[in-house]
Amino acid sequence: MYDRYSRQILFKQIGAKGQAEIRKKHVLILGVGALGTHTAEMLVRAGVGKITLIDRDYVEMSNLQRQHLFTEEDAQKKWPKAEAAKIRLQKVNHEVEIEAIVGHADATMLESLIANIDLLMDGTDNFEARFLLNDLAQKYHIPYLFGSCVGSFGMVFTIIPGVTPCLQCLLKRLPLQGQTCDTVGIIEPTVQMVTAHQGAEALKILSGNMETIRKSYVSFDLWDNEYVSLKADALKDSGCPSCGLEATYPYLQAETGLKVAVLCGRDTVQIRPTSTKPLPLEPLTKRWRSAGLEVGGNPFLVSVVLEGKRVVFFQDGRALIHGTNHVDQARKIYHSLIG
Amino acid sequence: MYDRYSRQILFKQIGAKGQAEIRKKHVLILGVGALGTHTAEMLVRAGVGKITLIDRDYVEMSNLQRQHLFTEEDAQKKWPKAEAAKIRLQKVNHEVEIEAIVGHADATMLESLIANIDLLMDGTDNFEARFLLNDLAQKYHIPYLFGSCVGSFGMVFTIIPGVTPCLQCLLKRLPLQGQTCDTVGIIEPTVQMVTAHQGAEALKILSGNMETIRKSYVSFDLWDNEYVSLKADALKDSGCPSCGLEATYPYLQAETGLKVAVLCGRDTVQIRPTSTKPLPLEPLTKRWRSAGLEVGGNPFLVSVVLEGKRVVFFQDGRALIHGTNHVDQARKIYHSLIG
Amino acid sequence: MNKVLLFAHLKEIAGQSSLEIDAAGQTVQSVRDTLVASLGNLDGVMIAVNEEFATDEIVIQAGDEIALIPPVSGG
Amino acid sequence: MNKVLLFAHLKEIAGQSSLEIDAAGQTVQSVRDTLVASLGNLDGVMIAVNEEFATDEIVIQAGDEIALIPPVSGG
Repeated sequence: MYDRYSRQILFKQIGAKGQAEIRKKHVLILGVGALGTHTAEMLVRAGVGKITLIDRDYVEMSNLQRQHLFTEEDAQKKWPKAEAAKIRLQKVNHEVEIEAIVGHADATMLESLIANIDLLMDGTDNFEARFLLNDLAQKYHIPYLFGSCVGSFGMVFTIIPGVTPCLQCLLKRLPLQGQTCDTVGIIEPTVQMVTAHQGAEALKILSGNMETIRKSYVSFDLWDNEYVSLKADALKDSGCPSCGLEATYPYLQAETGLKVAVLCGRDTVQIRPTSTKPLPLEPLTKRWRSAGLEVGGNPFLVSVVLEGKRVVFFQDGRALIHGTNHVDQARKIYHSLIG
Repeated sequence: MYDRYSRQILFKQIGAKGQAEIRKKHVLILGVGALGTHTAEMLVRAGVGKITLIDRDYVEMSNLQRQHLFTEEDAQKKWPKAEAAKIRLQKVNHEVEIEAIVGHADATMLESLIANIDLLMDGTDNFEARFLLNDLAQKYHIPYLFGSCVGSFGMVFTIIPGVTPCLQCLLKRLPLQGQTCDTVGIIEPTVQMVTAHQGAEALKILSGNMETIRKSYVSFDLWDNEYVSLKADALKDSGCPSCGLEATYPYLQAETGLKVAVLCGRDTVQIRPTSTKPLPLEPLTKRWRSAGLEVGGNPFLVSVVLEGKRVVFFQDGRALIHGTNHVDQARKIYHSLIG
Repeated sequence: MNKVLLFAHLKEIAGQSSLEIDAAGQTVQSVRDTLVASLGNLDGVMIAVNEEFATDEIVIQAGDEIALIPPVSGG
Repeated sequence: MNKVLLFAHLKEIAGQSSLEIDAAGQTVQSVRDTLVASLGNLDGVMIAVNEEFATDEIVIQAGDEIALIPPVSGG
């Protein structure tokens, strides 16, 4: 009874057999923000074998209101989210293997990681990443737990390749995002409500209880006391490009070119070179300092202020240009610094 | 936009005005186990003014599977839960005042703390404590957020004195507890599901949004994909001893005698003297060491093994006798050690 | 006929998640007394009729959906 | 008549949490096209009829409850 997983083993639908299964499993969590920190903590406490955490961002003060695992010190140091989460999680459970990846997840990166992954968890904040996860799930026959939320409103759906409709079946195309964290905010209980559902589904899948998988799509509003559970079978589309008979996995197709993206809810533009050769952070830091610019950072990134905009460069060559939504202005600042 | 509460202020039902209200409020959380750690973290991240955490227990390895805030080090050191939670929470948000009380909460203690409390949160694991909170809520006109769970099953109800039925109206008497954490276990997502509801209700109450309070009693089973929302108005009883016209608050009546209790799900007996004069831990430690007993501890408690049973004494005179459910055996060991 | 939804340990006792009974014309108290035979002690178990908690004297109609909600003590 | 439940920002646009329309005999696609006038762009908004997602060609019956579920991107 003093075993650390005793209360989970006592839950008879898991039991010692289910716990042994959970210990063998490897879960990939894309996005270590509000959803990702909550589900990562649950899985690590539950004693999963290994988790891979991927996030391109670092911790900021405005994250702390809803993103577990992070402290004020993490925000002060601008620690990358995946690394900050890993440090905390290893203190919670050193038995779980934790792989932290600081970087932008594209198809190439994810396909290189996919071997031996048992479950894909949605911790993302945009539908481009979700459609990528969805295609990955279908191509490699791995369950994918979709979840999203803003304000007091959220939704969750369990996607089992070959069994349930996929995200493409449900949404048909990348939806216009009317509401973002930036425009309508979010409260932390909404996050917990999504991750409670994602977490229970994860434990079912990892422990081998596929027969109790939730078949319906849940949508709720905690502020307005609404909860609906909607059957989704009718939307399964045999002509779906992601899960249909002639699936082409469109979001896994090769990408080219410099990637520039306005980040949802951040007043920030991200710029990412096609080739991901490591940036020489130290020489750049010296050059900018000697040019009289305000420069800070840590082993993972460099922060520099130019024209009143704060720019953060990561080792993998990505840059975040804060304080703007203008792609061209961002490009200009980027090129001014990197050459 | 870089304010730490910016995403909560953007949620328009809270806004800057609601956030200012939240900052003024003082919440009492009784029990810092699974439910209490989750709600405490939410409130601290949300920027509540002050929280008071009360728990009589210390951290053990078997807690880590579902109790947030705690680490392996906390369990190794047997750190008291309220103190361990406080240390972590202050790293998350130093702006929130956190009062940690290590001790058994009885009517006398709770009535001495009640001044200026705006909300009572249920983090307890037994109905005796819940009926005490319920009476306290009614006598002092303070909202009380009831929540409980085992396995994958949980329930939550918002109790507003003068408006909703109270726990006594709903249950009539202390229920027989057929299922405990010890007999059927628990999974962490069940906890999150309860605290997602408790947390949203707390934010409504603290920010002054009483009109959107959840009126119905929610009961759910995450494993079996069930969620019901039940109207409870019909159970409000004008003859109720806790909230009726002639309320006597039976659970706040004076108590006497040595308190001995078998702890739910712990294989442990708690013994508590009526007078709570502090135990002289240092001299006791020396005496037991010199008697050849295995003694450990920290500034808050002493742990000693006798007849194969581990006994933990707290400063306030309480003792936990582990490895037994027999009250008489526990008393005997207790008296053998204390005299 | 009336469907009776079961929760928590009551499901295990019954071996299924719901029962079918004919309770038309009976009070909630009478239904409780009847179900004790198959489900064991129902002290403290709350009874809802058509998604609304019902006092013991309420009379069940044909087709009403009944739910048994046991309190649990964990936390 | 048909009740239309609204979620997320659609509630704000409508100023209420549900609408009453008469959609009997219309397809889901036709209801979507009609509601665009009052609710704005409904691309990606999923439509459920009687708690079940419906494809565009499904025909609404009198009394069917319709729900509009917009996807949101946060996380």
